[in-house]
Amino acid sequence: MQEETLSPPKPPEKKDRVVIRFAGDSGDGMQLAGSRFTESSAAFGNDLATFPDYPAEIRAPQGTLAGVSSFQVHIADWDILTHGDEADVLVAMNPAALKANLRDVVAGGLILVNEDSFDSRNLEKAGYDGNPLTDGSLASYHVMTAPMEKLTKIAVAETGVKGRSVLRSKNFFALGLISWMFNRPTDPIYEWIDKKFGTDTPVGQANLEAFRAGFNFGNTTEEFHHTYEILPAKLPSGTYTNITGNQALAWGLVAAAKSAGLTLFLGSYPITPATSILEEIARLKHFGVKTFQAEDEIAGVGVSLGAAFTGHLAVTTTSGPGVALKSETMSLALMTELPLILVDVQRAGPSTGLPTKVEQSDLMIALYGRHGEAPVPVLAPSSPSDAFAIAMEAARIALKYMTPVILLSDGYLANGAEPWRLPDFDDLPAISVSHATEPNGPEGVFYPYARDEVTGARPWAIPGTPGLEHRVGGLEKEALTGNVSYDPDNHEMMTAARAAKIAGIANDIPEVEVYGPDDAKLLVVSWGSTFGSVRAGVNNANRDGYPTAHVHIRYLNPFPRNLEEILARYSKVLVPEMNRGQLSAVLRAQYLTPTVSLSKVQGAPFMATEITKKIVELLEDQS
Amino acid sequence: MQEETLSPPKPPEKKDRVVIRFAGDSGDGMQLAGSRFTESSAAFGNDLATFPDYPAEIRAPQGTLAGVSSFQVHIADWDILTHGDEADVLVAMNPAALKANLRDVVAGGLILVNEDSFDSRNLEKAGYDGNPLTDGSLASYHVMTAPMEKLTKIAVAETGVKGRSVLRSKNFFALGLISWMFNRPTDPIYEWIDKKFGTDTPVGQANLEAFRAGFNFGNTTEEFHHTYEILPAKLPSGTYTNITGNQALAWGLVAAAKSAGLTLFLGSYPITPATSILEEIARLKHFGVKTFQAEDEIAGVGVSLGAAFTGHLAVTTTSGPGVALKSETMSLALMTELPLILVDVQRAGPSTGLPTKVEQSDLMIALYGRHGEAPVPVLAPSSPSDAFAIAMEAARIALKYMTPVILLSDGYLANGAEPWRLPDFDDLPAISVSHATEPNGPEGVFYPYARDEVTGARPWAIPGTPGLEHRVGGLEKEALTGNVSYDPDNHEMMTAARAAKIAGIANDIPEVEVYGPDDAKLLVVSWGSTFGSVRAGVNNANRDGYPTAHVHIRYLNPFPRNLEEILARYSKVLVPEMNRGQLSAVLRAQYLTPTVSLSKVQGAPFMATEITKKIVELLEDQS
Amino acid sequence: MTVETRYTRADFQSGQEVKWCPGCGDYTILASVQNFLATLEMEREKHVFISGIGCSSRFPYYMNTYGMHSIHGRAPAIATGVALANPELTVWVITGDGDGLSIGGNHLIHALRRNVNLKILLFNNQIYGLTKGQYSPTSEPGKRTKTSPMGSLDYPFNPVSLALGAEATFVARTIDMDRNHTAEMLQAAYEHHGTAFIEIYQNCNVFNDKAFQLLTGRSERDENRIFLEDGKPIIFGPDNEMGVVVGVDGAKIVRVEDVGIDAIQIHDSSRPNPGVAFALSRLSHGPHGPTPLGIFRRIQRDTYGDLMVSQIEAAQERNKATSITDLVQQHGTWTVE
Amino acid sequence: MTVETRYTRADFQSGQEVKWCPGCGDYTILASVQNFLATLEMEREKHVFISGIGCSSRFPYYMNTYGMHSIHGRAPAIATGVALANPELTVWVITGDGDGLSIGGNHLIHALRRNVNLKILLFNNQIYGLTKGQYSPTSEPGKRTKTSPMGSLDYPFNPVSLALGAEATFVARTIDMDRNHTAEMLQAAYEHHGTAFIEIYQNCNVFNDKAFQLLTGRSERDENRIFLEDGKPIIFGPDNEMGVVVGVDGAKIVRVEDVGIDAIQIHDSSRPNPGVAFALSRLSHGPHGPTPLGIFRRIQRDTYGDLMVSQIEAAQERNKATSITDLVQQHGTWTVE
Ligand SMILES: Cc1ncc(C[n+]2csc(CCOP(=O)(O)OP(=O)(O)O)c2C)c(N)n1
Ligand SMILES: Cc1ncc(C[n+]2csc(CCOP(=O)(O)OP(=O)(O)O)c2C)c(N)n1
Ligand code: SF4
Ligand code: SF4
Ligand SMILES: [Mg+2]
Ligand SMILES: [Mg+2]
Repeated sequence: MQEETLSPPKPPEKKDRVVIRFAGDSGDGMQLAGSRFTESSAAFGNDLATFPDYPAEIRAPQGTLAGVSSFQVHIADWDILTHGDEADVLVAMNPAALKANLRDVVAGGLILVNEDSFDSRNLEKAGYDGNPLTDGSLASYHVMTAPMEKLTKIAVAETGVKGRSVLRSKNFFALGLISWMFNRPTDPIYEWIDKKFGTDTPVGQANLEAFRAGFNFGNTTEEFHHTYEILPAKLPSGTYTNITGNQALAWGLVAAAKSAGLTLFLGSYPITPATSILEEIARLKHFGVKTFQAEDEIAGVGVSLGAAFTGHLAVTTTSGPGVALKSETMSLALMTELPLILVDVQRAGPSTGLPTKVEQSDLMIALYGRHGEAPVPVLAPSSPSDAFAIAMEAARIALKYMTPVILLSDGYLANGAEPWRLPDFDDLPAISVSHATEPNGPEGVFYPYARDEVTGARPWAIPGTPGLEHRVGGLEKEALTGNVSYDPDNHEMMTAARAAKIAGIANDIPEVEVYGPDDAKLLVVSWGSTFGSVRAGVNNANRDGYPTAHVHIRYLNPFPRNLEEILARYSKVLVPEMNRGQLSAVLRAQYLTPTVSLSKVQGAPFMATEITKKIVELLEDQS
Repeated sequence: MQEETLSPPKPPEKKDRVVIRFAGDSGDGMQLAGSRFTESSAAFGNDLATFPDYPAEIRAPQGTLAGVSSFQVHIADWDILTHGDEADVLVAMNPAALKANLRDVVAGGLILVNEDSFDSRNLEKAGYDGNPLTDGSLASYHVMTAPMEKLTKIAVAETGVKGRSVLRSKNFFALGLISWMFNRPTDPIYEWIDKKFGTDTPVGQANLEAFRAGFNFGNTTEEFHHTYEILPAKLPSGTYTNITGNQALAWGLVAAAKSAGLTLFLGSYPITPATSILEEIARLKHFGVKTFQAEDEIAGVGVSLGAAFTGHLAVTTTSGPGVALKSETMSLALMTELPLILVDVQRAGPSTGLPTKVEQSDLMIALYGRHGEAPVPVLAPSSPSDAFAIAMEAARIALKYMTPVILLSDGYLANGAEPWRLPDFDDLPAISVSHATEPNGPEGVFYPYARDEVTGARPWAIPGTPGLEHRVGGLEKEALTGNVSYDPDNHEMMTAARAAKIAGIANDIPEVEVYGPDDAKLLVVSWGSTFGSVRAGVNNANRDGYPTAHVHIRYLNPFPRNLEEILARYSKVLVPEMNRGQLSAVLRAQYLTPTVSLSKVQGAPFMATEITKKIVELLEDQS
Repeated sequence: MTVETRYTRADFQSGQEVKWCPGCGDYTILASVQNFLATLEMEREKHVFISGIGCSSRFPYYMNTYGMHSIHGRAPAIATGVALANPELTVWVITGDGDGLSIGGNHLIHALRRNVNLKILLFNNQIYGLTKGQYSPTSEPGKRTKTSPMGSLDYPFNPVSLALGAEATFVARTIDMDRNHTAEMLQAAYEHHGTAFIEIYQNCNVFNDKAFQLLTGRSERDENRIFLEDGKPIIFGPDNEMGVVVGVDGAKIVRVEDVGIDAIQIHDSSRPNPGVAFALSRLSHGPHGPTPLGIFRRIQRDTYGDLMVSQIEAAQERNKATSITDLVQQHGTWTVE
Repeated sequence: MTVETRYTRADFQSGQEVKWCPGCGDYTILASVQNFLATLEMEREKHVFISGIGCSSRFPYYMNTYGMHSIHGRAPAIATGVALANPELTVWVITGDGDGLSIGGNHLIHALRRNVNLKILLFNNQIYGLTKGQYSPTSEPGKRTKTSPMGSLDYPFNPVSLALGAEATFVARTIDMDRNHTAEMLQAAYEHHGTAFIEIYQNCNVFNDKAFQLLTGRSERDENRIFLEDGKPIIFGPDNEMGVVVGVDGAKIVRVEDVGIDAIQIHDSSRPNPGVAFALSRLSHGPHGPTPLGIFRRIQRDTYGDLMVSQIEAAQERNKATSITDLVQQHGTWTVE
């Protein structure tokens, strides 16, 4: 601590939004620093959106590009939609973190560097020829450096933490410094450290001291006059929690089971980025939920199908490779007409692809990845908190229509957090389910394939119910009896009945709403986690004088019933997707709409500016 | 034998085509009777097409509808395209066979019945209340009966065949009778019996005697004056063999391997109706081929991928459920850019569906059934013999472009036979392949992901080659080096490169040819085994004054490069498919063509009349 | 016994036509199972039969109980879901040597180690019946079939050894033609709390006829059936002249008179260590000579289902805050006015 | 030996950055394998490493040989294709307890029974490392992980027992930290013609640290490592005071002085009957006490690949008509003028 440099801080610069990215080696604790910063911002009343970005699943060697881990948080005083395109502030704990993230920093942005790590060894590992801190290559940024390691060492000297562990606390140093710069409350951090480590343990004390040192370093060092203030967000009044998509999805499933009066059963096999749904639900045994970590994905969906047959609300969670493996069993679920939810938290493919990166490229396999004529409903949440509602909706449809349902989330939603204004949980949509208890045919006969006149669903008679004994299976079923039938007309009729049942769901879901001005010539259609960036991009376009409408689709099969009519209203339809145009192709096939696809396949979400740019380009193109 | 009824036969009625269906219990040997009849017709020089139709895979109880097995043959004196829509002649060995097949007999058609089987037990098993032979319900047909069992018993009395085996020969009795009616040569039958059983064995003798008895019964029984003569077909001159689709496919793969100078490797798991490809190739070990019956479909494609990595021409064969299971490994083949052919002999789905029945409903899973952006070439043969050429073409593309390829056959093609005019096997298209042997980068470096400038293919360096050691895998690859890369731009670039490679194949395949008159307003687009019925339907329409064009697509991804331009020429485009409009949807998405789908999902091929009817309907509809 | 049973065989017949080939061993097993279930007090609606694909897997269609004819190889997984969803049910898995040991091998061994409460009946006819006669993972080496015209190159599994290697708690073997023995094994499996695995030799008279001739033929069977009976010395043969000893070199067949009756192994299926059961399983590899029939192993171990229930109960005991509001509250909330 | 070897370890290093956590046991195994390969005459380009997915499965990237980092669980199948396509190659399979025993269990047991010429190294860290610490099929019951917060309910496999039950011809176990023993096992596997299966205990210091402490800790290891050495009595302990006997009740650990050295089992991995090997595998179930290390079983049986080659050769000997024209001719043709 250098007492002699003490000088009064400059008045804070007011900003209504700022995007901060913490980046360092995967061992540097950046996720922790980022999420603590997020929590204290939330406590302060800001609106926020986050985007954690891990390296490959495996721990990469320290100091390399492959090992860089980052956490971005967008904080604002108004309702925000994305985690932010470019970072206003980058905290770079080492040269690799700087190199990997520099391209995302706005010109003129602030870069806060841990100078101790810029030695020749680390520079070389990051692939730098020279030292960017000194070679002038960062001229267009505002660079500040702090000897974070040195100061952390000093700060924790008295705490009893020794050896290599000493430097573990440097993320708290960085967190302290940034907290000071952004006027964050320190109490939430202190409390968390206390709860997590206890302030009387060496580790707890070390983190506390490092945090304080960082905070004070900002406060006391002349260089760090550059502080910001972000006012509390003007979020609508209400109670909030901060939630990731996977968490919200897990809770939505639990809520759906409660609402339906069923036991939740989750059969799954771990896979990034879906695993944390299983982990979250496994913690909730006091809710009576059952989780089963299967030997593989096929068994995961298989046990769930067995549980569905036996009357539970059955779910299986996975990502792309697992969707491929579950295809055959999904087809059986479809033929046996049992309710079953498959959650696909999409990641970048094909094959193992980029397992920790985001993509929306499983739409086609969700719609068409089964042999034979095998339609299933497909739903996608638009934000982390929407995953709660979509999970409930998937359950409602599966149970009401006796059908497997695919829920397409993605890695961005799954790990990204946002403040969620809590609904009234006592007033959630009721899901009514009844297991058959009585014969439904003449003379006490039970017809397992008799269909409800409205929904087309067959009755759900579960093992243990006297008098309704019956067999289901994967061979074509005779209408009504469900017996095996090789009759040609029956097969055609049943194929049509299965298709009609799914198509009919269009009458039971909300119409889509058009956002934007009435005079818009261009319509942007999006789905899934791109909602925030697309909406922001559309807002920008409208602000800049390009009237643009936006429709966001949460139901991908069947489509909302008013979609066709809406598409027909616009001369241009832009479909931005993190794939090579999958929804775009489906819209063309279904409605013959001449869509324009905007594709991004970089394992990273859209930036709002990319959307705006394309809108402008299309609207200026008079051809 | 009733000598006293001898009377001179009436002069045979001349016909240019006839469709005969042999139907009986699955134990009755109908497939055998049908195929022997086919062979002797082929020997006689008729053109022909066949359609065997088995019951479910399992032996059903004798005499029931579920157990009915049939074999239809269409013989003609001119080039025919289908196995025939409706049967002119039905041989019904029992009441169930009559009941199951009656709907397919033309009004006024001939029904030849084994009267001995029409007892009350069998009638009841078939679900008849009365006896159709006597209750007048067959009034609109020409019904003839023969006491086939009684006469067979008598015929074989001296042969030493005993007990239940006696009646086994009754199919030969029926065959003899039909052979007489249609003036078939008897020698091919005698020869076959001799070769198969020896004429000195009891079984051989029994079959021979039963056949003679049937033939003579026709010759001698007054009632059987009704004989037909079909002149030899005016097939183009050449050497012919009679071949099923699965056989042709097997041979095409063997020929492709020979042509490429590679060892053929087939890893597979039995599944109807694909199994006989494995069985056929397993017989051909003297060709140096390797076959491997794996523990499941995933292993089947896995061993093949390993063989592909090691330099073999690798193939895996299956049907719908297996395609689903192989999806994840196909995605790996795509990422590792290795040549691998997946043959899908389609059957009726979804799930286990109708495993012995035909359908074309795997087009979507072939095109889109992989997670991520994962395009692969898809090809489909149009007839049994075309399967030979398509198999060679699939191999050429896989090897030239270093890509997995899907070959979509179907159960109708697979088991149906037709005369195949043999190509000059010494003059088959050459497939040139070279395994990399030298480094392709600077300073002796080997770049496994350097791309050929024209094809976009990467080099195929196989284990054992010194100096080219390298690793492949399912994670995204860095261009050139093939190292793992998490770089966002690289991922986008590689995704595009993989897509461009497949799209580029359009420049290396023939354009489609338009069949039909220049003034046609309507275009029919078909794919796969419907070729024959569709072409016949189109011919009928043109004959009846409805000018109609026809395009048959053998390359489903990428489409032939002139397809778009052709589609644009017609005001109406009809797409008949044995599914609910899959190709139709793809054409709409790709070209925004307002196609009309004609769908049949009955586990049975189209009839030409169904096509014609739809054409007429569309052309008469002026709306 | 003179207890009135509540059911007859007919109560377990579904009325669907049975569609196996005439003479197939599956008929015999179907009858044995139906007869056996009729002897139980257990209500009919509590039996669930889950099968995969194969001739044998058609079985559930013929049972007037709950059932699912699922997809190839996946029955143990699906049945696990059934058993965990409702512990009151008796869940039977019907599978074949192809369905259960080829494509479904993984699910089978995992069900066994987990000790889910399932009764697994594996109909071993040493062939793929439904697809018309290809060799299976239990076919003898060198077997000629259409996919192995020069003979199979595969070395077969010994299903009993495999099950024991996979930590099975109950492993038995019986044969279709011996209905009494089959009934006994069914009874024992039914009583076993945990995964019970029974290999049932089943004759496919169309594609692999007489595969079990040595064990069923009148003149051969006495020499070749080694019945394992708890507490009894393992002796066999027309005059019980043969026996089994277990020693430092595994299990061996001996003449009783050569070693004396005291040296003969006394069977005990309840040994915690599966070593002896495994040794006994190695006396035969396919029915090509003297072959043990009976219960190789039967031990108690917690079932997966019971453990699952007790964890849930413990969790519910400990944490009664089970509204979604509680969940959110514990996660942390804040309020905007 | 003074033979010049043609390679050094560096020849087998691919130059790709090794990306395991610092301190991971995988580094040690990588070094052992690279060092071992450098001692061989076999050309580098003839080694092929096929792996699935997992931390361990990253292995091929670090080997300057041919390799494929394939998909989860499928390495044994893919490697089978490699081995059958070119019998001259030495094909190594690298897998983990999740990759090889959970999702890939079926391919593993089928490779073992077929005796394909593969060297399978299963890195058993009793955890899913790559996905950040869920329990695996070898985790101890009750293990708490994020997917089993109240403890795992699964009863684990004993990989050696499972392999023996699956008809493996070569089964061994070693441990990352004992490089000499690892090298010995690699050499034996390399020499084995057929499927060689080695379970390698591997420490995951991030998610399951010290799982093998009993076998590696300075103060514990002597009491707990039971080295199996052919021709020698199976004794162990700091003073070789403990030993193993095999009898009518399986294998047991005894004090040597209690039974006398002559009663102690002499190890013989070449016994045709796997009964004793199986019994030895039951001495431990996970490294929670005295644990055998070494070769449990090593027998010769025809390999699938050799049989395949000889069938093809026999067919080619018998039928020399191998043009497509011959094929068609044999099928039968006719001519239209
Ligand atoms: C995914 C899949 N693969 C393959 C098949 C084809 N198939 C059906 S049953 C069967 C083997 C049956 O053998 P087994 O289990 O021994 O039964 P069995 O007919 O002998 O009773 C096969 C390969 C299928 N239906 N599904
Ligand atoms: C089809 C599929 N399912 C799941 C995953 C996720 N996954 C990757 S590795 C792994 C488990 C790895 O455990 P193990 O084989 O023991 O390897 P370790 O990391 O412990 O070395 C899982 C579940 C995947 N990549 N692919
Ligand atoms: S094929 Fe064999 S197993 Fe199948 S029903 Fe017929 S006899 Fe039985
Ligand atoms: S997670 Fe465990 S197994 Fe994986 S690299 Fe790290 S220490 Fe090794
Ligand atoms: Mg079988
Ligand atoms: Mg592991």
